Amino acid sequence: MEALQILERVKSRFGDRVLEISEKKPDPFAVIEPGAIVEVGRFMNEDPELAMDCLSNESGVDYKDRIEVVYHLFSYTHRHGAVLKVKLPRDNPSVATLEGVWKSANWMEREIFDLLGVNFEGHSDLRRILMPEDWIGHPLRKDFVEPAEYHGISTVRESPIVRLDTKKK
Amino acid sequence: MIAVSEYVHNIKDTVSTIFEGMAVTASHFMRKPYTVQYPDRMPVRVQDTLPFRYRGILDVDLEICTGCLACERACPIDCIVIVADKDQQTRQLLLSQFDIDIAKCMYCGLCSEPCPTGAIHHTTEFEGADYSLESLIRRFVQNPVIAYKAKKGPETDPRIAPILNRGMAYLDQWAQPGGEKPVGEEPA
Amino acid sequence: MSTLRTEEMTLNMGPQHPSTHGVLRFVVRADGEVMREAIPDVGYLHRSIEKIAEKVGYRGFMPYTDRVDYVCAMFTNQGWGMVCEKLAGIEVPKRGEYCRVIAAEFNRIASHLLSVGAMAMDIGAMTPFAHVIREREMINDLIEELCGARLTFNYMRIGGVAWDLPPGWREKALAYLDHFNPILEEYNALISWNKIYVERLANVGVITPAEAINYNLVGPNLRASGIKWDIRKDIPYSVYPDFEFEVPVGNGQWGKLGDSMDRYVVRIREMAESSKILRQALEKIPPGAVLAKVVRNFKPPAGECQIRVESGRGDMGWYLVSDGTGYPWRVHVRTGSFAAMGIIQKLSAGLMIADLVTLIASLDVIAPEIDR
Amino acid sequence: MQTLIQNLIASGAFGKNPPRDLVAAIVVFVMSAVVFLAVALPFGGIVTWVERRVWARIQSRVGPNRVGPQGFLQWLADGIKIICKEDIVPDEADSRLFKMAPYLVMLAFILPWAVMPFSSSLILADMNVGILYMTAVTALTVVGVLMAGWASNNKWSLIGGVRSAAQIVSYEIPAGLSIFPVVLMTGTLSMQGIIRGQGWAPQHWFLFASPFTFVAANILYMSSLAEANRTPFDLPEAESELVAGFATEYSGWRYACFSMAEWGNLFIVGAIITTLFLGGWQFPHVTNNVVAMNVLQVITFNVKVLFLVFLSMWIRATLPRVRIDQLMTACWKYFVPIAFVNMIGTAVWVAIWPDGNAAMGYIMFAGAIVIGALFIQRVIYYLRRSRMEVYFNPTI
Repeated sequence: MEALQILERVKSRFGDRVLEISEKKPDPFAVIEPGAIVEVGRFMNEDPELAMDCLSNESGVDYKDRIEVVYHLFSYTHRHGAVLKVKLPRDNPSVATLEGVWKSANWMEREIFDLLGVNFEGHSDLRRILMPEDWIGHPLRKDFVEPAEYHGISTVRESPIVRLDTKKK
Repeated sequence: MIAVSEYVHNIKDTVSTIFEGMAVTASHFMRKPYTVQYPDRMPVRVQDTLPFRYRGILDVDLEICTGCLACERACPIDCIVIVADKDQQTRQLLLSQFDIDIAKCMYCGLCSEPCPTGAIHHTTEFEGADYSLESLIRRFVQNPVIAYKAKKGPETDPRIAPILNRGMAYLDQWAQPGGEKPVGEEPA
Repeated sequence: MSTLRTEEMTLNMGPQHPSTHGVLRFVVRADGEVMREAIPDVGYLHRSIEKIAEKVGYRGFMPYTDRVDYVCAMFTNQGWGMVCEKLAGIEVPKRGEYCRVIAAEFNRIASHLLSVGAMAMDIGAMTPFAHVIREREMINDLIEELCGARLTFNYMRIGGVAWDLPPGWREKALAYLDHFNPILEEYNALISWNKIYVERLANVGVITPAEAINYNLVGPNLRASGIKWDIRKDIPYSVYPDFEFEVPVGNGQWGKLGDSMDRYVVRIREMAESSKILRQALEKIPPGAVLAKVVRNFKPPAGECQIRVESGRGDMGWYLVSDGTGYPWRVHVRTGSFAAMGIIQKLSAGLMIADLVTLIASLDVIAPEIDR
Repeated sequence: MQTLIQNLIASGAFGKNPPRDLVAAIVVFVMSAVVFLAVALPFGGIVTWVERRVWARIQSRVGPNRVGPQGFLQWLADGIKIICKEDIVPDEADSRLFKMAPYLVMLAFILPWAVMPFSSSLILADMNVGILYMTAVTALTVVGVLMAGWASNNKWSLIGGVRSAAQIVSYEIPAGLSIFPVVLMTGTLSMQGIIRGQGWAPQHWFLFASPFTFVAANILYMSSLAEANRTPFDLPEAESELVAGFATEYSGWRYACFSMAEWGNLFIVGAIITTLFLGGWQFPHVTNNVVAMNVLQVITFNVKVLFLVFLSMWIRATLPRVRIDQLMTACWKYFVPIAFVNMIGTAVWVAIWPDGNAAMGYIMFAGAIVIGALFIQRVIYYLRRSRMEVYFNPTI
């Protein structure tokens, strides 16, 4: 099935909870209401027509005014894929976890929580995965300022080359 | 209890596979070792055996450097620092600083790609160990020098011509975007 | 008789441990030799390559993609090149695609060699690892002559490859392939069919097909569980349709389907397939340009897209969001090892400590790919 | 030894009529000091150099060739380096046990040398319970290794120590059972007696006396490999899992004791099997000059032992390591039952042919030659397929 047909099918099934479908050239996607993501995911997983049995890639993107979580679903039986998106506010982004439907979401959601600060409700073991446990802030956010030092180890190393300023006058 | 046949099969399997494995290792007794005795018992210096495109420590021929700062912009880690500004009286570009921090350089080759004359290029030298971090910054300009001005026709100055040819030969190695390059011709 | 009070041991395996490939740490709750649970703790090699991409721009990011998976760096180069080409709609010339496939397949053989050798070393046989390094050394020499570097290649560019095949390289590569097949067979005789080796690998860490898909295992780990899925065949990209090769799938010949021995054997067979592809690619390479005409400061149109490349450790998803400027807005790489790590905790219950080492080696997990 | 002391006293080296037992004590003390300092310790070192060269050759590399001619003094350099290193005792470690462990393991390496039959008259103590003493003493390593594992207060060492205790104790049984067939055939436990029961030619060796003793020899070899912690049973210090097992916390001289004992045990394993199955120092009677005969006998004994030591190095380079439960299954489900069958088989064999069946010796020897030919044919097959250039010169 073509990507757009899949999204149309989901739209027909969920109606207004699918906010919009965009046909942008390389990969069309559907924006889903944050509250409905688990039902949509469960439907796409169990529906024999779609049979999306694998959450291939889940990434978080920080646009200046909102944070988006992008789900790339894929089906090994029908060999087709679809892209879902969820738009979250920047101050306290939180969405339900998809760990119940696809186990692979566990680690990917922990990474998004760690690097972007998106809180996944119902996640079995939501703690930082890549950064140290006591790290402050979320590095992949656009407004993240890297701390000068961490536990006394400086994170800044000026370049040893000194640029000559030859502006005589 | 596992069946007697499986019991015997296990023993036979173990013995035959160990027999095969020992035969393979025995055949290795009669083979020439593959390793070379770097650094001192080498028939020829390693640096000379490396291929032409080997990306070793950077080297700059200042005679043909036009001071266009293409390499400084291309370097993702900003480890090249060049100061080249127009001298008011003689209206000529003066190169007063050209430093490369080879400690930070990751030898990716992105700087030697855009250089118009092939001035900055990789050598096959890789032994960069040194006693002080300071000496890891290769300074190519001692006293300010006038930047090279590319002429229309072939290079006349006998001193600069061979260097320019070498530089252009190095550039030929790079695939020209879209250019049809016949396979197989290799500069001397 | 009052039962003897036994106590569980909490062992700290890693991050400096000889057999966790790279800096990986497992907090192992073990009862004597048998493990209750092994909780992985990653992040020691996190350089946040995705944040660097936002600072260095499209062209400058290519050398960083080598660092995402330094064991088979050609695939990450290819992935980054393809995602930019797909977004900007650039058409790579045929010879450029052939050069990419040749370099990538050589690198797949080198990556599988290292993973297979490291697994033999983890199980205690020193010699196979030395033989593997010797073969890998020959491939490194070939690639060094092709692109100038042995590990972090930075060979590919957006729109093609940086260099054409040097003269005489084709014959050297074909000579290596003739030498490689008997060596692979000899390697199998030495260790792969060895009864002790098979006994150590069979029925260890069995992953059923449904679990493999649900945990999003990819590449050899997925094929070992019996699912015939290879991006090169099923979502054909680049010039892979021009070559015939089969996709080796695990068949549970040594123990249950999807155990460590199947993953090991799938990698061995994939090496033979890759050398088949290489032979065909080296014969059928067309003349012509290897790099499409791409403007120097590359600015793709705003938008987003994702591509999947069949890397040494399974299909690697590159997701790129661009806002029209010269710097990517967001890059996300979902690598094979990251997906494979998710399943270790579930599989580790009931295994012995020696089996945890085997399981890590059979899933071919390396630290830079997990932490990026 | 007694004959040696008699003619020493007769030759008047110690004055007119010296006190006999004082002279005997001095001679035994000097002999054992010589054997310990001149043979056991240097052997423990040289074998490390030989093993690294053999390994390197198998792994198509070169191995140590810089210290001394062809790297021969490498082991001396390692020894001096390791002695100069500071030997640390971890503070939470149980220091008394920690310090005792290496000496116990060293003891287990030194004591068997007392009954080592180098030649017909050159043996430190020709006890009539020689082989029993040998097996009893080699079991001492268990105590040392367990102490080391427990005392270094490191979980990994504890696992290493417990694994090795289980391994050595359980492999004593098949080793012991495989010695019975030889004792049944010769009727004596003394090392010299066993050797005198065999002829110098291969068909008179107990290895080829009957199929049962042939299998018993293999089982004894495999189980003594297990007792010496050699691959495929080197679980206690499995590099890839337990870093260095029970010896992780040790450094300096104490670590040297452990590694000396481990490599030295190879000689003892080789010596036991040469005495029991390969005809020990038996040599055809070419000259009746006693000293020359003794020298020839010492040479044959050492050649046989060194071949077995080389074989264990070769096995270590080829085979992977077994898991702890497979180790136990191999011992209790495969080695012990077969060892029992061998024992009963030999008992029946000795009942039917009290002084051994010569024809069977020839048949078994011929069978061994056929296996050897088959092996060489496989080696040539691999050599030809790999098309690498053949190169015999060991030096590089």
